[in-house]
Amino acid sequence: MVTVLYFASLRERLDCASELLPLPPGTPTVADLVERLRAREGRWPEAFAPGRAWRVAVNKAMADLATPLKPGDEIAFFPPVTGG
Amino acid sequence: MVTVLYFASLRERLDCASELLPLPPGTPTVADLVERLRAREGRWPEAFAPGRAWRVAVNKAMADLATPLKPGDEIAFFPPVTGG
Amino acid sequence: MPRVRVQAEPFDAGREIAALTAGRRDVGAVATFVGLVRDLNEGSAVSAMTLEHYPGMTEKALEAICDEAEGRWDLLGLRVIHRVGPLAPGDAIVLVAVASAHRGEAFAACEFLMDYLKTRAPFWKKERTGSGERWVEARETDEAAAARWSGKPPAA
Amino acid sequence: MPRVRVQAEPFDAGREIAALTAGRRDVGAVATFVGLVRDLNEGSAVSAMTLEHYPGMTEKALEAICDEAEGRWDLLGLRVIHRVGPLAPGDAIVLVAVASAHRGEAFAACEFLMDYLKTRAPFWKKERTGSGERWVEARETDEAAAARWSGKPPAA
Repeated sequence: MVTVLYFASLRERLDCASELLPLPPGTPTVADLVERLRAREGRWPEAFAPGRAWRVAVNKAMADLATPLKPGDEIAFFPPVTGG
Repeated sequence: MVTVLYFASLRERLDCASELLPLPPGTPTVADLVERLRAREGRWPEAFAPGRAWRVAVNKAMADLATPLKPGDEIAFFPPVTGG
Repeated sequence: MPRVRVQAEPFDAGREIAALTAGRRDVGAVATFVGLVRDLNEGSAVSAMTLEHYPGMTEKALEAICDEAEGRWDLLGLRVIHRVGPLAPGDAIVLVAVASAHRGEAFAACEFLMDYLKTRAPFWKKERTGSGERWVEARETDEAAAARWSGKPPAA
Repeated sequence: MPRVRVQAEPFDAGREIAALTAGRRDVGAVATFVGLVRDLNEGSAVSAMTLEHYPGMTEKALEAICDEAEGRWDLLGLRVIHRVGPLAPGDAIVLVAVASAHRGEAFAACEFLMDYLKTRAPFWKKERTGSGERWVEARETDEAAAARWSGKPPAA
């Protein structure tokens, strides 16, 4: 299992702050997880559509589609940052 | 007459903070005044020797050798500035 | 005092500058930046703002940005403070302060820290305007500002 | 508060920053620089410093530098404070603070003001070291820093 977090506009659009998910089989990456999220009903496919601007962090470090995942990881999806 | 001021290392080297001087005749400029100072005894020629770094202000605005002088002007000579 | 703080409370810029120089005689320059909430953004009047962040990652990201600045320039101290939660126009959001021997390094590191913070630290602004709440969009000019530092040798 | 002050007394950087933003909601950025006396200069230990200036011209030169900054960038306020008289290592010498809507302008104007102040305002530093007193020499790097701004269009 992995923990998946959503922040800011992404959290609001998906109406989900966090969830526990089983890892995709094999040697999964962020891309595999995103594919699974896109397969959901409702706003999920649109939120993760190709070309849509979102960022991903794995265990609190910036990551990308190729980043490998392992049990216990914390994966966070969020829009481009706007602090400062 | 004009007032002539000297600051910082120039004041110390010349042992003079300020003096009143008659204006050189004609349509005098800073260059004419400097020529007169260079003609003095002691450390004056060396302090105003060509190639020596000094600055001049006329009536509290930066000036140069070509700046014209008139009665009542305040002329200041000083080394390159080092504040900040 | 820790180098990085994420807090709801206001900060005192003067106290942070004083803390960077207290008891020291080797600091010749302190460059400081304070960012504030404006009452106007993208042409709309802003009446309130909320800063969301990613607890845990925020501190880690800011520490990494500080490490990078300290690797690029000879710094004698730095502070990054970012507020979270509800804020109003006129409130300070962020402080970056950098102490160094000379001003070139202090200015460069301060500007670098702000540029990186704006593009790499997980904060998100939500504004309240006359037509409701809206998430602030990331600006391309901020990405461009951060890109200036890529592969560039230390200035000063 | 006047834009420019030349004084023997210490200043409070936090108070100056607060004064630039007090009651305002249009300021998004305040960039501040504080310069301090270091205990080491050109390889010699410095035990004390005296700042001489040209009363009357100093204020006029600083006002002219401020006018030039305000002509180059959209600023919402600025402060230049320079101390004169005897100072010790660790003491603050100079403060420049600039308020603007956006950070690019605030940083650029703050750095510009320092570069111009260092080459155009009539201050002279005299240091006391182990081998007596000496006048600080002007640095070519300061001239080069000021020359960066010649004929350059406003940044940001």
